[in-house]
Amino acid sequence: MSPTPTQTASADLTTRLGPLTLANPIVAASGTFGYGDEFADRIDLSHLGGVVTKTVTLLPRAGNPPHRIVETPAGMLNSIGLENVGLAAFRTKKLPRLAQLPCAVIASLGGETPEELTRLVEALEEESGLQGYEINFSCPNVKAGGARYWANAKLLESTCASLKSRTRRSLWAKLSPNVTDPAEMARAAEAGGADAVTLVNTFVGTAVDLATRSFKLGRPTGGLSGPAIKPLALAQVYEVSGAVQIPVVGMGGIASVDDVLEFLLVGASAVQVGTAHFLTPSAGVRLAERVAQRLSELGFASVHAMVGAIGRPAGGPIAE
Amino acid sequence: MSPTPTQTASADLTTRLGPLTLANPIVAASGTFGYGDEFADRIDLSHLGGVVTKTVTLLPRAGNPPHRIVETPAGMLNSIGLENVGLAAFRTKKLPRLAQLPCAVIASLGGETPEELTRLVEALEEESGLQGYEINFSCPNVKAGGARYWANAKLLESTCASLKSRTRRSLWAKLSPNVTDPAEMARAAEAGGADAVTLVNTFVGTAVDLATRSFKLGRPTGGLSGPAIKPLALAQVYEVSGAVQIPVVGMGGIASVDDVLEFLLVGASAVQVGTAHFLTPSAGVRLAERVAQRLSELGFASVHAMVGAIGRPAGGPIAE
Amino acid sequence: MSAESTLAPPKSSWIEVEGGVVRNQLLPGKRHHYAVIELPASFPAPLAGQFAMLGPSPSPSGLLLKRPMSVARAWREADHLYLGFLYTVVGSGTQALARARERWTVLGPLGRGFPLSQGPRILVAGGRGVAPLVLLAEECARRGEAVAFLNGARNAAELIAPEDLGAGAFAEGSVLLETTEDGSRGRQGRVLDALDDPRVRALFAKPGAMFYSCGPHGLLEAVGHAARERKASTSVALEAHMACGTGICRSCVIPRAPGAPVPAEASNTSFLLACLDGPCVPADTVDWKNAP
Amino acid sequence: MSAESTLAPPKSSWIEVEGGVVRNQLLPGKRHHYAVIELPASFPAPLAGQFAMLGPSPSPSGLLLKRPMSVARAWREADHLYLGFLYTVVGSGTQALARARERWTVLGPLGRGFPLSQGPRILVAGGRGVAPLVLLAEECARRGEAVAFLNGARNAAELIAPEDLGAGAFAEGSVLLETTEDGSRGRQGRVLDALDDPRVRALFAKPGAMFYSCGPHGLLEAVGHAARERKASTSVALEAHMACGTGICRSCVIPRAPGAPVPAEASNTSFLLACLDGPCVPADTVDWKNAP
Ligand SMILES: Cc1cc2nc3c(=O)[nH]c(=O)nc-3n(C[C@H](O)[C@H](O)[C@H](O)COP(=O)(O)OP(=O)(O)OC[C@H]3O[C@@H](n4cnc5c(N)ncnc54)[C@H](O)[C@@H]3O)c2cc1C
Ligand SMILES: Cc1cc2nc3c(=O)[nH]c(=O)nc-3n(C[C@H](O)[C@H](O)[C@H](O)COP(=O)(O)OP(=O)(O)OC[C@H]3O[C@@H](n4cnc5c(N)ncnc54)[C@H](O)[C@@H]3O)c2cc1C
Ligand SMILES: Cc1cc2nc3c(=O)[nH]c(=O)nc-3n(C[C@H](O)[C@H](O)[C@H](O)COP(=O)(O)O)c2cc1C
Ligand SMILES: Cc1cc2nc3c(=O)[nH]c(=O)nc-3n(C[C@H](O)[C@H](O)[C@H](O)COP(=O)(O)O)c2cc1C
Ligand code: FES
Ligand code: FES
Repeated sequence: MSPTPTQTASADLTTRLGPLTLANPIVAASGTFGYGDEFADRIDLSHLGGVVTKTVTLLPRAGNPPHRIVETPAGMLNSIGLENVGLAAFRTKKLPRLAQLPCAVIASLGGETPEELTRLVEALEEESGLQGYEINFSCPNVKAGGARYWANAKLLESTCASLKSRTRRSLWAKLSPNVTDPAEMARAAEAGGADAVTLVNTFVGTAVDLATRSFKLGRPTGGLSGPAIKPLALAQVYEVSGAVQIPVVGMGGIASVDDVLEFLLVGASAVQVGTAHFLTPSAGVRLAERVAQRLSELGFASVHAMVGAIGRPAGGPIAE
Repeated sequence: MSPTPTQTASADLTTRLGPLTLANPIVAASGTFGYGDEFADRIDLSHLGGVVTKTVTLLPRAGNPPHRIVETPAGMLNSIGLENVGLAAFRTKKLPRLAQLPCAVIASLGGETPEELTRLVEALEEESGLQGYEINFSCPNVKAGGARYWANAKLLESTCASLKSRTRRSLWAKLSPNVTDPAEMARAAEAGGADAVTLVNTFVGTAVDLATRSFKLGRPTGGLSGPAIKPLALAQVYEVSGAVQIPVVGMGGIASVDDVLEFLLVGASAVQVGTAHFLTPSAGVRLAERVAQRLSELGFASVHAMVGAIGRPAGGPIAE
Repeated sequence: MSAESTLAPPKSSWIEVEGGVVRNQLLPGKRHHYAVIELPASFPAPLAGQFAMLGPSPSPSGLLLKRPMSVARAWREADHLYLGFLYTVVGSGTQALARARERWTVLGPLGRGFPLSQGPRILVAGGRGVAPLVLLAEECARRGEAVAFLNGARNAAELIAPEDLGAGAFAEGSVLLETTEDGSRGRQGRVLDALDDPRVRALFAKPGAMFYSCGPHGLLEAVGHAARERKASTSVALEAHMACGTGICRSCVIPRAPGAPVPAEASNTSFLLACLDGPCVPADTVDWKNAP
Repeated sequence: MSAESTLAPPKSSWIEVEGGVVRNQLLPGKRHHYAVIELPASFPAPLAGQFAMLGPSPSPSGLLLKRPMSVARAWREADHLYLGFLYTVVGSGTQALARARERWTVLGPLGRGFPLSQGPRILVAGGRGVAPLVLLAEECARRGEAVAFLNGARNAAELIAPEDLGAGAFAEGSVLLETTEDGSRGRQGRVLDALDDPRVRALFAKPGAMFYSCGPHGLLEAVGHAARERKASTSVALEAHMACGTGICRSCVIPRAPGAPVPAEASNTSFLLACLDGPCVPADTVDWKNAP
């Protein structure tokens, strides 16, 4: 049963994320929409709130051996291995085109250490055409702790502080969901001066082939994304948005406009669309086109009014 | 393409879990098969390796308010709230019937503190009819840390040590998957003397209703189970079985005999079947009936031969 | 009256089988579907008020659980048992059922049905809640026992009459009263307004009148009030989100009315289990304020 | 020869549309399906060797990604473009396509097709890899250009001839050679054994001979060897696990041959991207040992 529209006027989509204002709450997620410019001639990106680039590292990375993806029930595992052109080519070949895009552009940055991230930010501060940085804190440190290297509140806080001191742009901390206490990590990022936290990145998972007795991916494990993880992502966004004052950018399995609004309802100020782009490159734009009407149908005058509008019972958020 | 059978003789299903030997590797998971005796007159439980009871606590628990379940893509969320009859009724009403079952019976025990668990084990040591205990270390402590109370390696180790000193029976530690480092938790259980670790319990998740602006469950969050989590469960079983010497009992989304074998391949010594019982109460038994033939088809002479038979590349297991 | 005296004995001889879909289509009002499934004769005949867990076979990959549906019709023919289900597409599970036109998996019969009282019987249907009452009415007709059948819905399109499912005529002396909220069919108003019909009022003069109802929980609560005023007893069919239907998942709880008698063998003193203690229970055993 | 000279220009004018399923059935050998989809005329005509990402519409809830399939046939009729796809059910995605008999979503045409050489053309098909070569053969026939068509499979049931998909006759002077591993149809042996046929051998006497191939990667590698011995060039159609088909997911990588020339604009010096750099690439640009 869909409720009767309570207003016909279109809802206000303006999305404020601390210092940054987006035209609407739909952002293309890192690694799922190329660098952001690939389809600019074919899809009207002015309909998007913004795009986050593929994660860029100091040096080019060839990425992991195939297979790099495998489908699972209502989800997919990927093991791309942070393939990217590296900072230099990003500056010379990608940024000039990205600077032309009719929506906000956030550079996703990955590093194995705080120093690598600092160097990336320092280099990109010399360039124009970016509205912010999203730090991919799931980037594994091969020598120390692998993918768990950044699951360390102190390190997160000091790294955010160091990056924040080097930029006038928005700083988003993209957190790994594979932690005991996502809220603790989010508070650390906030304490370090992040303007927003982004979650979730993919969940560690794997798939195996019985006939060949081997992993289906080129590496033993990969990251799970897609509708299968939406319940997990919603729970983390709900918990984290109750734990920090800075805005939360939510994502994980968004495929429909109702999925978008569910993330807003539990406390996300904006959302990112990832895997859905692989089904159809215009996924994000199509969702963005429908948000205003659906908000109105549900009786919300603006995106802002819906953010965190779900009731928060007393007591901790994690019941079971 | 299915490989040609390499042998026609049926594979050996004997499953050794430290001190305990099961007829086959299929065990019914806690909370998904009642106390274990409900269908004994209808389903031939001698086909199962064993059953784990609903988690029992010192006092009866009424459980959480409805709704207690909601379906999600390829999964389900539950918020049962550890409803159970409590220790006293379990001893007088359930145990006499459980003792008659033609398969191993493992009592699942839940406590908010180590002391509660100690009292449960001490009481049940006076009873016969049980082959072991599975400690549900996802039981939330309402006053201290909620569901994260047990995500503490020191506490896990000391609790296992204290319980082990009080029993001659098998002690399984059932771990929460909602932690940064499952292998660390498993090593702690091993150091405390656990005979096996069981994983995974459910992943924290939620679902919301846009029309009513509320959670679909009676509590804000619940636990995700079913095929959606199989990739996550396989990855945790793979990592943990590489980190401890004691056997791993694996589970999460098992629905087919191939799912069973996938868990063995990545290192589980036995498996548990949970959510699949809700689709059909004979799910576990049906899978057990097919394991031997499928093992033979794949060229394995025994369950034991398949355990951990996947190649383990050098370097850490968690790549992305 | 104790809560127990009106409970049909639990009949838990379910089996799980695959059945051929004989019919599965939208009914003329275009709001509800009706499906007829052909099952082996070994499937136990369901009591009115019992339900089955249903799923398409093969199950589409994203769908996990079966869905509970009341048995609306049941008959034997040749070497088969035929079950009829009246259902509304409200989400992914019912959508999948509507699309599965070849085979369904059926686990049942499940739960406690309606207990057969000796006095007058007043059947109160709200919308698609008519389903189990059609089976009850047919059973009464077979015994030649009259019923009052109060059938209400929001509008004509939503209203399903027993004959829409091919059910036979009621026994002589039966009263059939239709109500729609918008007056597009039968009397305008809510289904319980029909209680003021003189033929229905006459029934409460006799001893042992009993209400049977299925529909939104608000209706079931109202039936409880109406019965209390008329000193009648009740059996109302609960709905709950169910994972298993067989008592092992503990998901289908409905809070017990404060102070309602709790049977000694109850597995939970705070909640009724819709699939084992119900779905058919006396209305006054439920805490309607906190029911979902 | 540089890797680039035999690459067809990238043609990335894909669109995404829904199409009606005109036909979707098991072919007589019962191993492969053939589907014909009716698309709006605005859908760009695909080159031989290009592919499309296909999914059932509506998509079953558990299925996530579309699946890549080579275009096997393409023709315009009335106001429509018709595309034919030859596919084998190997898992959940292809299973879902086989069940979807009303509408498919089609994203395409994608990737680089086969470049049209001037010299003799030797088409080598392994099993269902025949699909893009049927379209290539039809294109050659339309131009009146002869081809050698070496069509191999494990057995007669697996072997699909162009006429099984309704493709027209080859141009005069064409040679069609069928091979099965068990000899149940055509010559017994492996498809490349047919290279010793005198009519085929004669082709390599002329300048500019080129192999076109699609099938298991082992076959494509062997085609590379055969071409090197005969100083012929190659274009082989790669397969890879693809999430997007449009270059944005970076999943469809195939390792480059060590030492193979890497174009200056390559986005990755270690891997080819099957969906953008391919699927049709010269065999000697691939590191077959490390290809999946
Ligand atoms: C004993 C019993 C008998 C039933 N008999 C019938 C019947 O004869 N005909 C019929 O159409 N329906 C009947 N129902 C309700 C039916 O089971 C639900 O409508 C169905 O499970 C919804 O599944 P879905 O996946 O389509 O919807 P979902 O996607 O699961 O949910 C869609 C909407 O329906 C609600 N819903 C889900 N499950 C139930 C439920 N069990 N009861 C009420 N609302 C629910 C959800 O909250 C949501 O708002 C019965 C339920 C029970 C418990
Ligand atoms: C450019 C391109 C063109 C193709 N053209 C055709 C075609 O014309 N006809 C046809 O039948 N198939 C074709 N394929 C292969 C087809 O895409 C796969 O068979 C299909 O994606 C398998 O999906 P599934 O869900 O059914 O199988 P899955 O369940 O995903 O996998 C089943 C088995 O197939 C393997 N597999 C999965 N994807 C591929 C793949 N892309 N290539 C090879 N093996 C795979 C898996 O490893 C697994 O062993 C093509 C692939 C590509 C990349
Ligand atoms: C193929 C693929 C590549 C990805 N690459 C990156 C990346 O480079 N950097 C990053 O921060 N996240 C990356 N992600 C994670 C997504 O941005 C997103 O956090 C995650 O997929 C969950 O959202 P979804 O379910 O909508 O895809 C990638 C995800 C996928 C599926
Ligand atoms: C409804 C439900 C109730 C559960 N109750 C318990 C419980 O009481 N104790 C416990 O240790 N695990 C409990 N579990 C977790 C399962 O035993 C199992 O660890 C989990 O569901 C993953 O396996 P599955 O995907 O096969 O269901 C429950 C799961 C479900 C779905
Ligand atoms: S539905 Fe599972 S206990 Fe009632
Ligand atoms: S399939 Fe996505 S990049 Fe090639």
